[in-house]
Amino acid sequence: MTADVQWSLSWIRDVAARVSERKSEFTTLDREIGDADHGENLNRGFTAVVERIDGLEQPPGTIGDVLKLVATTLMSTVGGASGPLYGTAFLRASKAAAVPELDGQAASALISAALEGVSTRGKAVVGEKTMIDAWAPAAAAAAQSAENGEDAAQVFAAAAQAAAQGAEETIELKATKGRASYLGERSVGHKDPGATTTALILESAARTVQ
Amino acid sequence: MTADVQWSLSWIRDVAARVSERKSEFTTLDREIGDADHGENLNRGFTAVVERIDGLEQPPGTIGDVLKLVATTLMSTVGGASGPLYGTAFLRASKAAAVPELDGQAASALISAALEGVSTRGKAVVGEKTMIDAWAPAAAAAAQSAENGEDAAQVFAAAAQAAAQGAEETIELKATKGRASYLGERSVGHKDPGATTTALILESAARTVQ
Amino acid sequence: MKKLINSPESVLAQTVEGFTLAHSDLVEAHTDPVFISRATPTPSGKVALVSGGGSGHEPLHGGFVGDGMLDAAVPGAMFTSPTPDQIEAAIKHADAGAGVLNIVKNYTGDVMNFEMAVELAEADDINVRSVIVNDDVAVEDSTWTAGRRGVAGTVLVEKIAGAAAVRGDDLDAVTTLAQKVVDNVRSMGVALTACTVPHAGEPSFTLAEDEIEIGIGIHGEPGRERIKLRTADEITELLLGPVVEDLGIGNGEKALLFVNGMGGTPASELYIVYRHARKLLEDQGVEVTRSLVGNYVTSLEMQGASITVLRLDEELTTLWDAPVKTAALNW
Amino acid sequence: MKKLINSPESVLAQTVEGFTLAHSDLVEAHTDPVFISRATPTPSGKVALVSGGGSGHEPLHGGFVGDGMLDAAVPGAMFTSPTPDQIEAAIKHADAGAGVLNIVKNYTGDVMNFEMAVELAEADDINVRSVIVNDDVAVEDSTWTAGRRGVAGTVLVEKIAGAAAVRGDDLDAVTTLAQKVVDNVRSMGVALTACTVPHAGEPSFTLAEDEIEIGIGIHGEPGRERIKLRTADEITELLLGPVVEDLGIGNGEKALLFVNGMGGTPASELYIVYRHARKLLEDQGVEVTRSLVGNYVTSLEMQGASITVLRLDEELTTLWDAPVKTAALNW
Ligand SMILES: Nc1ncnc2c1ncn2[C@@H]1O[C@H](COP(=O)(O)OP(=O)(O)O)[C@@H](O)[C@H]1O
Ligand SMILES: Nc1ncnc2c1ncn2[C@@H]1O[C@H](COP(=O)(O)OP(=O)(O)O)[C@@H](O)[C@H]1O
Ligand SMILES: [Mg+2]
Ligand SMILES: [Mg+2]
Ligand SMILES: [Mg+2]
Ligand SMILES: [Mg+2]
Repeated sequence: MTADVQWSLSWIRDVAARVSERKSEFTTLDREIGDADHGENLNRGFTAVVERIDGLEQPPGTIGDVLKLVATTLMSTVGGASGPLYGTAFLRASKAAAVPELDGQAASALISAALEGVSTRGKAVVGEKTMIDAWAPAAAAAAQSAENGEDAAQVFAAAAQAAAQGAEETIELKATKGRASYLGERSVGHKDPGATTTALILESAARTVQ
Repeated sequence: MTADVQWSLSWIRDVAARVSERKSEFTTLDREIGDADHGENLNRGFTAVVERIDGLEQPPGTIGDVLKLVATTLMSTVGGASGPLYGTAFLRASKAAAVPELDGQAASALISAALEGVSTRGKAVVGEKTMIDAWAPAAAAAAQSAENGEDAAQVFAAAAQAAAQGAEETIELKATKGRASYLGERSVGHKDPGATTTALILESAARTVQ
Repeated sequence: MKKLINSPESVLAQTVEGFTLAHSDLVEAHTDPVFISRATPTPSGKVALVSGGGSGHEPLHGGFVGDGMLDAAVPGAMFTSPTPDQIEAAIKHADAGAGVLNIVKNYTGDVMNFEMAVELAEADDINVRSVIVNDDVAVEDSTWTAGRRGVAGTVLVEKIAGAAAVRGDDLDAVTTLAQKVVDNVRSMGVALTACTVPHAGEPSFTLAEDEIEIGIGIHGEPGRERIKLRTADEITELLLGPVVEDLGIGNGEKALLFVNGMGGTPASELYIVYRHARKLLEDQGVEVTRSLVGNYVTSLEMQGASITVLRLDEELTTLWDAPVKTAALNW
Repeated sequence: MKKLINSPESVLAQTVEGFTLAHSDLVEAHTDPVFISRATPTPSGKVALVSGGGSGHEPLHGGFVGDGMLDAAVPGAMFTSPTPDQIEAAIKHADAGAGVLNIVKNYTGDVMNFEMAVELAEADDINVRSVIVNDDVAVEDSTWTAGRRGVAGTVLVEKIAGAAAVRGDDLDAVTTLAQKVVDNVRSMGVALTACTVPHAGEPSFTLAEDEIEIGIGIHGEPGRERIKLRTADEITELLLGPVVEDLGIGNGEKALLFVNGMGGTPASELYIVYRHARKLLEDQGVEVTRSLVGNYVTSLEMQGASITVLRLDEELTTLWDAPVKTAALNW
């Protein structure tokens, strides 16, 4: 599948399906170092997103239109920290992807814009045990891949792999932003829920575009 | 030991010691069909009784004086159902035992008076799964023993045995008075706490007078 | 057993001390014997109201001492009726010449200890009456047993009788009114978990992860029936049904609906129960014109709730609305 | 998990419905988006107060809507900050021309969602300010983390800012005053048991029979340190120490002492904690002139408590004493 509007809809539907499948895993991660709601939050959000997609009267013209619908829906249904963060990420991404189809450069731009959105909203930097620790390596890997002239599928694949690794590496980190920061040293040894769902979102992008 | 004033003090001290030893047993019985306080209630009462006995400036003149001290102390420290019941029992008993020493007849009169006190105060009859089911057979056995010309030690021994058996037989009864009555059929199969402590009181009387 | 206490023995005294320190504008502690009174004397000529019972049901009764409600409250040991001398002291202290009404929950121990206290107080020439609250419909065959228990409805009796006393009713009238509330109020409760009496150290009963106890008392006594966990709406129906039936309330009547927490249940759950109980009543044509939701008659940390319905007429409504200034009810 | 609910999904809506039905004289429910407002409009010209946050802390915030306190409250999903559109709708509804002050507990999610709502409301030409409550001294290294959390002290900010708004203070003045309360209030809590978020179905953490968690948040987050169970007096010392130290309150000063229950703790235990905290403060020469004891900022059915100290001056005392008429605070 090419990274077109149709793909973006498949991508988001796939994210919704995976979040619904794995929500208790995310909630468990969040119970360990947070407040046990991350899975529930995202599932509520993406369920609403799918409902809105289902209710669309006519197909969206650009990938940006799809991502904007995702952004506004997440903002008005998720709440918590991840609502504004993912909401802003998708909003920025939607602006960067106001096209009917993505090439490698555009795919990389989409991911960088999402990272920028999360950074602006949450003011966290790499190493604070947040979703930034998945978005940042993903954006770097995507940029590298695009620079190498790879296509959107390859860019998403590179990003997904980097995000997964970044998420994995949050286990060793001590949280200094978000709710897990209240635990101090005791946050070490647990995987960050938001970084984990970021990895899911990018993994899903890569898989659906293949 | 003869059933004199000195004995009555030993009796009450022994009751206090036994109640303190077995209080969790009584509280457990009361947890099963009541509100888990009978052991605590009696222990609070008899601890106070012993303190007052220890504080006596001069030895009491009659057994009745000792029992009256027990009665008023229990009334002002026990509360619950057993406070007024045992308080009234000992008050009536004290009137029946206004003598320096008990013979068989007087011992039987003491027990009958206690029974009458419990009946008047609690308005229960035999078979309702209350302390009456220990006091009533005890009074009957004591009367029989006294009629046979037996002495106080033998009268208390007969009463103690009958009370123990009466308490045992409460297991099969369905409660219709007191807190256990709220359980209806579910009260069957459990021994009544008050009947059990009545058996202890009479067993102690018999043992200390031997 | 995990509790914020210093020792089982010190719970009562330290609770009374903390409570009266925190609300020194409203109440005063008395020791030896222990009771709680209004901070200011009972207004001269007003009928005084005294209530009491075992501890562990806080805010009952101390939380209801103050203007417009009780003049004194007598806390016994945990779940244990207070003693006659405690009650007598409270009666004596509360009396302002117009006599005293005791509001007694129907338990063998409470009834007997209050009876003895009344005998003592009468010997002191105080005019004393008692009403026995017995609103718990969970207890069946009541004529053959110790009778229905007094539970959450007690708060409504205390509030309304308190307002009647402030209005200037004499002892006969206040007693009649309190009895009218008793006659028109019914309750039933459910426990999701048992409570642990400090000195017992173990829960009063054990419920499996999927079991609840219907018809629970307020002393951790087991209830009428143990059933599988159901939804809040289903449980609400199980509780409200017997209450409405026993009270015989129906179409065109007005009611106060009171959802009481047993101490360990979040407010959100009480409102979920309230919501459905209200709907059920209104479906039967009963208009809910007054409401009360919260932890008022508790069983330590027990999770659970009770539903109380009081049939209202204009007089009871006016008295319910009358000002009250206590630690737990205030308007 | 045993709860009086119908399903995890329906808890929020049904709680709001039950709450607003039970208190229809004080509050009104709005749906789509969900928020709770006063039953009557914000008096014209009065600065409006809006607060909100995740559900599960009842009576916070809905229980504090009414005369003298909040004009609107925005409940999010369980333990989850509300969304910007909910907050914006509440701000719009509450504004009576004099602007709106948001009272926000310091959590990443709450702060971000309120920030976004303020952007939206400003686009509607409403004058909006926010104060961030961060009274929880359990969070260390605060400059390097998300900062101290907002916990029970929020109630005191809402009450006092509410009274300032009623007094006629303008938006600047109400904001300054709310900030003054924030600057002078500190809290710390303890959990004896964890709570269970309905959709999670399992306790947020597990404590052994003899363990307690010191420095707990109000969202079932684990606390700062897990220790063995101690006596109430010892635990009180562990909580009060950091509060007093961080606040720097001492000899000759006056304070409001607030012992807050986490939802599942009996009132008796709160008063036992209050009793010792008061003694400790007075030993240090701090005069406790105002008190609050009860379940005000809860974590569902969690057993535990928090201690809050607010440094009082004459102005804050007067505003604390000013009339308030809400479901949870009323005088
Ligand atoms: N300041 C921040 N910057 C980036 N990500 C953050 C920040 N704060 C929290 N997060 C992310 O949000 C996740 C938690 O989301 P969620 O549980 O839905 O919200 P909440 O913490 O409000 O309950 C964390 O795992 C972390 O990845
Ligand atoms: N009406 C009654 N007549 C005689 N004994 C009674 C009556 N009611 C209760 N009892 C006795 O009291 C015992 C319970 O005492 P206790 O637990 O101390 O008081 P409470 O029931 O008030 O908690 C019961 O086991 C029973 O033997
Ligand atoms: Mg979370
Ligand atoms: Mg008992
Ligand atoms: Mg008892
Ligand atoms: Mg959350």
